[in-house]
Amino acid sequence: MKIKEKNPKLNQNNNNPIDQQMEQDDIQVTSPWKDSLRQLRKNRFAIAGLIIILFFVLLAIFAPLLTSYAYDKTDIVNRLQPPSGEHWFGTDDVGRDIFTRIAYGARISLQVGIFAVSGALLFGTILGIVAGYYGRWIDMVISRVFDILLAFPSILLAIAIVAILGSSLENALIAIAIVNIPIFGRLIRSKVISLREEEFVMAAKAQGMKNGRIILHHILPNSVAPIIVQATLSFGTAILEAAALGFLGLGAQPPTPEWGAMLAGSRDFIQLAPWTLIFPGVSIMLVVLGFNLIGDGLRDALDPKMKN
Amino acid sequence: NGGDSESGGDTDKPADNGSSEPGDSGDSTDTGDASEDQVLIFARGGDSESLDPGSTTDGESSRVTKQVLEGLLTFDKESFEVQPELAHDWKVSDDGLTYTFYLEEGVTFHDGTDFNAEAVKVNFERWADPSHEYAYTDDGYVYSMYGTMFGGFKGDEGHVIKEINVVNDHEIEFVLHRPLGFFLQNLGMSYFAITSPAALEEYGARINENPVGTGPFKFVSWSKDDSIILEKFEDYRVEGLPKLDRVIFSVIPDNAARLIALKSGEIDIMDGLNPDDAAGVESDENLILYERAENNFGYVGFNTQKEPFTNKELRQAISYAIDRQAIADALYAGYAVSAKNPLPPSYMGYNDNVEPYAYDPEKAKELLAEAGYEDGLEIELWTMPVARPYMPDPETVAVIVQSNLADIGITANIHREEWAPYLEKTMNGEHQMYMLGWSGTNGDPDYFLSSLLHGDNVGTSNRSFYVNNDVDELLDKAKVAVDQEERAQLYSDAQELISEDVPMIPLVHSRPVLATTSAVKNYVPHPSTSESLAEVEIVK
Amino acid sequence: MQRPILEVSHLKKYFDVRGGIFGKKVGEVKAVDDVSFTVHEGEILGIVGESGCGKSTTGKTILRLIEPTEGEIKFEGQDITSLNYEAMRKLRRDMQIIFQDPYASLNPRHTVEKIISEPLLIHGMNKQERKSRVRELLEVVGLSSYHASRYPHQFSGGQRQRIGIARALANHPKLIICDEPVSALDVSVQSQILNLMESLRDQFNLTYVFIAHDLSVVKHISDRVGVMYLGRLVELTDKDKLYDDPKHPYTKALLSAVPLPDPDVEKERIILEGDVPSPSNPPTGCAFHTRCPMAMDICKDIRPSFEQVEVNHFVACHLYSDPAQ
Amino acid sequence: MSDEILKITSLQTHFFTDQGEIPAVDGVSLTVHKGEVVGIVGESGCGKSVTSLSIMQLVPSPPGKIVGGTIHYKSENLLNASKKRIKDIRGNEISMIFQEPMTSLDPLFTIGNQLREALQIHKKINKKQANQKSIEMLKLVGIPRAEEVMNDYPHQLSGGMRQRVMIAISMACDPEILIADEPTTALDVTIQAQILDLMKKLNHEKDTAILLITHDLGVVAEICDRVIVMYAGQVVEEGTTREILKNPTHPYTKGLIRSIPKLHEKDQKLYSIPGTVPKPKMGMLGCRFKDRCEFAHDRCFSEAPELFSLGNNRYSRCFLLDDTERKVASDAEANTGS
Amino acid sequence: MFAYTMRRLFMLVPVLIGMTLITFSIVHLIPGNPAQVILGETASETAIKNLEESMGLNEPYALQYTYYVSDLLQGDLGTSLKTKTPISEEIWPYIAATFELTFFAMLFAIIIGVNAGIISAWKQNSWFDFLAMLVALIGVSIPVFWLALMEQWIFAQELSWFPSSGRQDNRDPMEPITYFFVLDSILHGDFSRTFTVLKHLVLPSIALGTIPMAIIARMTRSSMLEVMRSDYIRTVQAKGSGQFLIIYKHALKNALIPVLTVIGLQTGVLLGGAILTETIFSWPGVGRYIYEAITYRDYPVIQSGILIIAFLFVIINLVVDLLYKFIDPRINY
Ligand SMILES: Nc1ncnc2c1ncn2[C@@H]1O[C@H](COP(=O)(O)OP(=O)(O)OP(=O)(O)O)[C@@H](O)[C@H]1O
Ligand SMILES: Nc1ncnc2c1ncn2[C@@H]1O[C@H](COP(=O)(O)OP(=O)(O)OP(=O)(O)O)[C@@H](O)[C@H]1O
Ligand SMILES: [Mg+2]
Ligand SMILES: [Mg+2]
Repeated sequence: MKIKEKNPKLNQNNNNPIDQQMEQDDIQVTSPWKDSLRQLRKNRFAIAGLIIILFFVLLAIFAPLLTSYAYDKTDIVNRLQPPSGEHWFGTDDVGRDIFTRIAYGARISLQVGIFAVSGALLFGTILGIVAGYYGRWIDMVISRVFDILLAFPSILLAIAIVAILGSSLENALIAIAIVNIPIFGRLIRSKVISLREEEFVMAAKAQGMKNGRIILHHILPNSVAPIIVQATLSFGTAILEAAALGFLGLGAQPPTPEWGAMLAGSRDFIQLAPWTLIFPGVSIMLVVLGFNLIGDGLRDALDPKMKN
Repeated sequence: NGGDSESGGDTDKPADNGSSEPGDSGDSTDTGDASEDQVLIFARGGDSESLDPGSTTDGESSRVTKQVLEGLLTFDKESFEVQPELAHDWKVSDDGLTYTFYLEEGVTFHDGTDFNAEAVKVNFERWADPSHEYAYTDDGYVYSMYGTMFGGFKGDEGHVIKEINVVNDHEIEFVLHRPLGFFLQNLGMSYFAITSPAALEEYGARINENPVGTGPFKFVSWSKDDSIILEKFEDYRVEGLPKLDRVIFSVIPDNAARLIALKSGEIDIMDGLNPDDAAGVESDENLILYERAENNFGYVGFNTQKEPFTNKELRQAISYAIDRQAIADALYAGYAVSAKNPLPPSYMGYNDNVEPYAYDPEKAKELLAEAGYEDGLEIELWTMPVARPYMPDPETVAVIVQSNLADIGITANIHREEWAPYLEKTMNGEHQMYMLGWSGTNGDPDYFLSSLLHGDNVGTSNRSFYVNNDVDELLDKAKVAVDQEERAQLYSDAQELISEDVPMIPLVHSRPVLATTSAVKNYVPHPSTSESLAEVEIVK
Repeated sequence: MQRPILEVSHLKKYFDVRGGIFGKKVGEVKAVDDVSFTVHEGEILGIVGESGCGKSTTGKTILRLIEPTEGEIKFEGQDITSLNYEAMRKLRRDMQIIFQDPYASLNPRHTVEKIISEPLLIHGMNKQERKSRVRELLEVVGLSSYHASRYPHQFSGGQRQRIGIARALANHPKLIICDEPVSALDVSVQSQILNLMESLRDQFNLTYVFIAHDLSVVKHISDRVGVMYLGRLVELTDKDKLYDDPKHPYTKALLSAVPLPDPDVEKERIILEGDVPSPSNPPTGCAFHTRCPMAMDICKDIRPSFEQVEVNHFVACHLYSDPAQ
Repeated sequence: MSDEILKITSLQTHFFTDQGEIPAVDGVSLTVHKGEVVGIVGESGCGKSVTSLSIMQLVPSPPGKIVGGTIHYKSENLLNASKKRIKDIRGNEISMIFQEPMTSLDPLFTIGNQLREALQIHKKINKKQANQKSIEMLKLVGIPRAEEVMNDYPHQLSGGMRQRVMIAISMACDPEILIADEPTTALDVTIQAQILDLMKKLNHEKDTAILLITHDLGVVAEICDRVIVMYAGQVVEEGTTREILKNPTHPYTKGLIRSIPKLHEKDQKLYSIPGTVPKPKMGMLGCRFKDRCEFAHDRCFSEAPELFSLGNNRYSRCFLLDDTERKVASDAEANTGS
Repeated sequence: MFAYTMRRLFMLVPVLIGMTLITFSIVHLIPGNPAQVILGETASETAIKNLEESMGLNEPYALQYTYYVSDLLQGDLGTSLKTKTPISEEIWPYIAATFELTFFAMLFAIIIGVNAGIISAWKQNSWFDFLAMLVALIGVSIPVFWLALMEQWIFAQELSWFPSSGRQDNRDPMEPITYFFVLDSILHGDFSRTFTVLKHLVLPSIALGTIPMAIIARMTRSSMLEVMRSDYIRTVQAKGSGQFLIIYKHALKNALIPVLTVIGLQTGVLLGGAILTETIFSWPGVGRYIYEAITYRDYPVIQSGILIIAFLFVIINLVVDLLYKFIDPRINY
């Protein structure tokens, strides 16, 4: 056997040693997002959560096709019917079909989640970024406001806000959004503050990047992971809070088939017709569980360090 | 609080040990087979506001004060017929301006002081005169029921009581400015029960937590939102009463929980039974179901001074379109009667001859066409956000009314307001069609008819803005008439006119149901929701 | 020597320490305390010192990534401490920085392409131009153009540092502050980067301020070396002078403490007692007197000035101060 | 050297991760004699820490698992020992200190508490005695004000002090072997000098064998008697310190030494090994250094070299040292010169 | 420690001011005339006028706010419109009831949550871990009020294991001393009564404590797992200590710090959840006090009730913060 003069795979230029290892290992380009997605797909809990949510989304979308009843059509003769082929989930105290109401209620709950969370997200993000990036007195002011809002148990603050605005689904939504603003705001603020000190942000600054660009291209994309996770989890809490307000009579008003309000309306029939309570309760629980499962999965996939 | 223990006398020591020791039950009851445990737990949905009856309009309060304090008069066990209480007799002058009451003798308050005419006078003056030393105006006390029932307060133009004269210790005279047809009726109300002047002196504004009266039970303690404990007043003026040693009024807000507690024997009486549970109670041999006589009505009203409901035919048409029976069934599980007059049937002067607007969509459509709305119309139906005794689920009623109207081609858009703005705005006449109701207090028809439909009350309690001079005249006459039969006729006539005009569609009179365990004997529910428990006993 | 490109005089950076009931300022960390030096065009000035002595703060303050508390920084004769935000931003094209941690200094969510092309945006280059410039830069630092579409996490430490260097080079800077660019790298990779940096300097006539704590590395790459201790420069001179004839006792101790991978070298080791004092509470007088084997009475009270004791050899030590003074 | 107290033979520790099985330590053998200081050097990720953790059986599991080999402490195979026995040995006969003095002490307990704990676990002594002994230990590792430091919390101490405390803890029970995993990497040079000095002193005074893990050949030169060079999970060269540094045989070792900037030599262009350290993975074919090796030839790509003994306890994992190829190798070396 | 406490207290001031501003606004932003609502649909106009005046609703807001704050500082929480009793006089039994309930709910949550978390972390990936975390996930997803209703239905009605409502035996109420009934019954020396009171506590505590329990369990687990991976735990292991010492001495104490934060925050959730739970279980606590006040529009009570709960929450978090310093010597500002 003869020794070769030089290893043929070696680049002669010492300054330009192309990394053999890299080329062999992973030619395919994976972005951090794709990696996370792949991670997520492997998470069985998250998949279960997705399936649950998908189920309710479909239920909400196709509600009119799935049932021949109207959610507010009363039918006194057939009140408090137990579940049967006719009424899958039975009927309530004025004879409305509970399955129909659950299906339409899914629309409400999902809307609550979407609007309350996106509202909170929007304002929370703006406030959080402003506070975190610019610091000083503006941070002082915003942080104190957050402190104050967070000093109230959220449901209580929501109650207070609804008391001011009047009880309705819209106002409950607004209240829940407001209650959630400081949660997002704080999260983003702390994320921004820690990112502001990161070397790559320093580097961007050293490159001569403008503040706006640094926020949009460096700070925001790197805060997105915890925000997404929090948003998913907040979906669940928002739905729970809306249901609680509905239950207290401060949220959606009858005959709106909001699940919490349905529970409140059926409270007296717990002995007589438990199904009027079981189905809406289980629905709330499942939707919230779904979002929590996805949120947990996302947390593991997106932000393993944030696990808690 | 020295008063409590002094009069406690020979039997029960307060609180814990009394009920469980067998020895001391001997003299408290004479019913041989009564169990030794004469403690009654009465559970209800909400706590009392105040135990000073005059300063509140709250039913949960009078329920309790009824046991502790007594008035000059009271009502019959089952109706609003006036009966003697602290006044064993009375006399009315022919002009209806002077009432003389002869008081029971030898009656003492729970604090040991004597009950006498002076005490009565002090109480009435306290209610009438905001500057009275016991009026506690600065502490937020308002005797609104007095104002409503006696035409205002001292110095007001409408105030009917001119003066109160103590004839002697046991005789008192009320002189009126003008006759008041339901003066005696008013005195039967539990709101006008007599508190010990000594206690007013002692407790001041805290009298609302320390009621001292002459009733069968005396007050022991009150844990807010939890329980009020009363115990037997040994020196009660009626021999052999009360039969119970203790009464505990417990608060269990949730209807279902309350029923569970009743079934498990944690409580003895529950008020506010869900009508749907009535059937279950009836079939349970350990429980007894009671119904209260109807004393209210819920209605759908029109703003008769606002288009389109200035049109009588339209109002009539709508009246035919509404299925009252469905509402009674849906919301009251049948424990309600459909209404045709703005007055409960048990009331004096109730006109049973009024022809009801029976459910008849066809006729409704005809009338609608006559009124010029053959193509239908679109209206706003205001509904209130809170449950009331006369309408436990206003939204559902609204939904039913809405679908009834839709059947005859009227599109009703349900409009919701918060409770406070709702009351304000309907008072200002911003509404078209609205829902509300009325509950009786003194059992007099005037309280219903005048408040709701007298032209003078437009802009306040007459939210239908109904003005019919003939009706007003009849009501005015009836108000001052002293002869009850004459009054009855006048009210009856008024109802004919009202029914023709349809300023409001009476929907139902509810008959609230309640339940006790079968051990509870001699319990008779009263339509006013407050009944004396003096004769109740527990027999296991 | 060529003309000075960077002149730092009496640079100070104090960080406030807040505390107490009202969050008032209760003290300050004197991270950089009166540092002066000059860097000439095309030279490499090394700065060494122990952890926390203020090397990075000095580097960042020069770029005004941290605002200096006091002092003057002249870049090409222009005092930059008074420039406004916008002017400073423009100027940063000419002054760049490379960080110690190749993992933290690249945005994990951007592709290499985006990372390197971002500074080019300032030039208003179009997409095509930017793309080809990125390729060019990648070749320059020894990577291939196909790496452009990858993300930082797909590279090894050495490669990431190359990306960081490419980014710094993007706008043809004149001065690069290198804040421990090789400290996080393995020996075999470290030498690759050092070689790369040297050749880039020659290629583009760059000027480096090269911060490191490894004396051998600094020695290898620098023309002149400054030694920092507790926020102050204690010695600054040509490399050879410093390593062959250190004057300051701290420099001597530092040099003797470096373990050499050569079993034959028998050094006389000076092992310093104790720890580096905290910069929030530096000793009076000469900051080093607490650990100095040659401390004199005067050292406790009087802070030695930073003086030229030989040609181009600056030392802050009473041992060398003019006895006349 | 006298008796062997630690003998590892073909140790294999693998990690079972999402990305597959990683043979972090792949057939490592080494021996430590009584009172000897042995160094393990190698670049980041080559398996130094995993080797040391394997000895202590502290490899995080899952995902890590020792899948093969033996670890003999004196005459006992630790891999077969009971859990109880392992606990008895840990900290008592074999103790370990870690790279990060900042995080290696429990922040919530005082120094005294943590020192006493080590003593109380193994020695049947009461608290007072433990206290006494702890203070003694602190003094031994050169901590001034030892009594006061006993009541301090870790965050109140500097990095160097903490590392001294760590050493005090690990030496408290007079172990036979001290495994030190990069004990000075996080420290400044002047502090590092102090710590190395201390370790030398302890080695002399207590005759404790030290297995020192580092990536700094300077540190090795300073303190070690013998050196083991690791590359990608394997031992590539072994010998006395002097021989390894003066006369490296494996191309990797050679490259490594040449790529270090020298403080005391006139500067010249640095040598650099191209490429990066490969991450260990299963089924690697041939020599692990082949891709970066100047001398790689066909055999290196198809066949994995074994550890060739060069006599005198000197080993090297390169075909060039296979007797049959010796000659060619020396030729090649002569050609490159340096 | 003192300076730290003072500083924390000082930092509370703006929060407290903000809180009073919010509670003050509640009354003044609510639509409708409070007087009208209080007196209801049968009220006469004069009655409404009188009430308005006596409530001082005609003054400018700024003035009303200063009155409000100065009253608060004097311990005057206003007077309940419903009972006409000064709130400060009648609120103690409610606070005590809520305290007792939240205490037991938290006790339940902490005991079960922390231990489940520890075991889950210890036996990571075991069936226990899987099950516990599944239960915890469901636990955080359950609406409190629904859980309460279901408990009531199953355990009170169908099985009759526990009473469905109230704090003690209705038939035989005791003379309150502190209004903490467990304590009172012990003070009375009547242990059978203690048992009854505890029995009444079971269902509401579980309903209220389930969410915090689930969150604490999850937090404990992940915190434990993280701590178990830390360098100092490895050090302890290298010393040769046993698993028990490692987990319960070193790991738990370190893991407790984030758990403590969660406990503090969850107390707020708990206090908020009380409004639902107390209503369902007829628990005469602040939550129900507020709920009743909402239906009655008893503004001073709504105001003060919310303020008191927020205040309790803030105080509890302050205590948690101070506890940190107790546990963690590093905290030093
Ligand atoms: N933002 C800051 N706030 C307060 N103190 C700071 C800040 N940044 C740095 N310091 C302090 O200033 C001193 C100098 O820090 P600097 O980072 O410049 O040191 P360094 O020499 O770069 O150290 P290393 O070798 O560890 O990187 C340190 O004591 C550090 O704690
Ligand atoms: N917990 C783990 N999970 C998966 N792989 C691991 C784990 N710990 C170590 N490894 C792998 O084992 C290999 C060897 O790691 P080890 O920590 O022993 O390296 P090292 O030589 O100590 O490096 P350094 O100098 O950086 O400390 C690494 O390539 C790493 O990928
Ligand atoms: Mg630095
Ligand atoms: Mg290692």
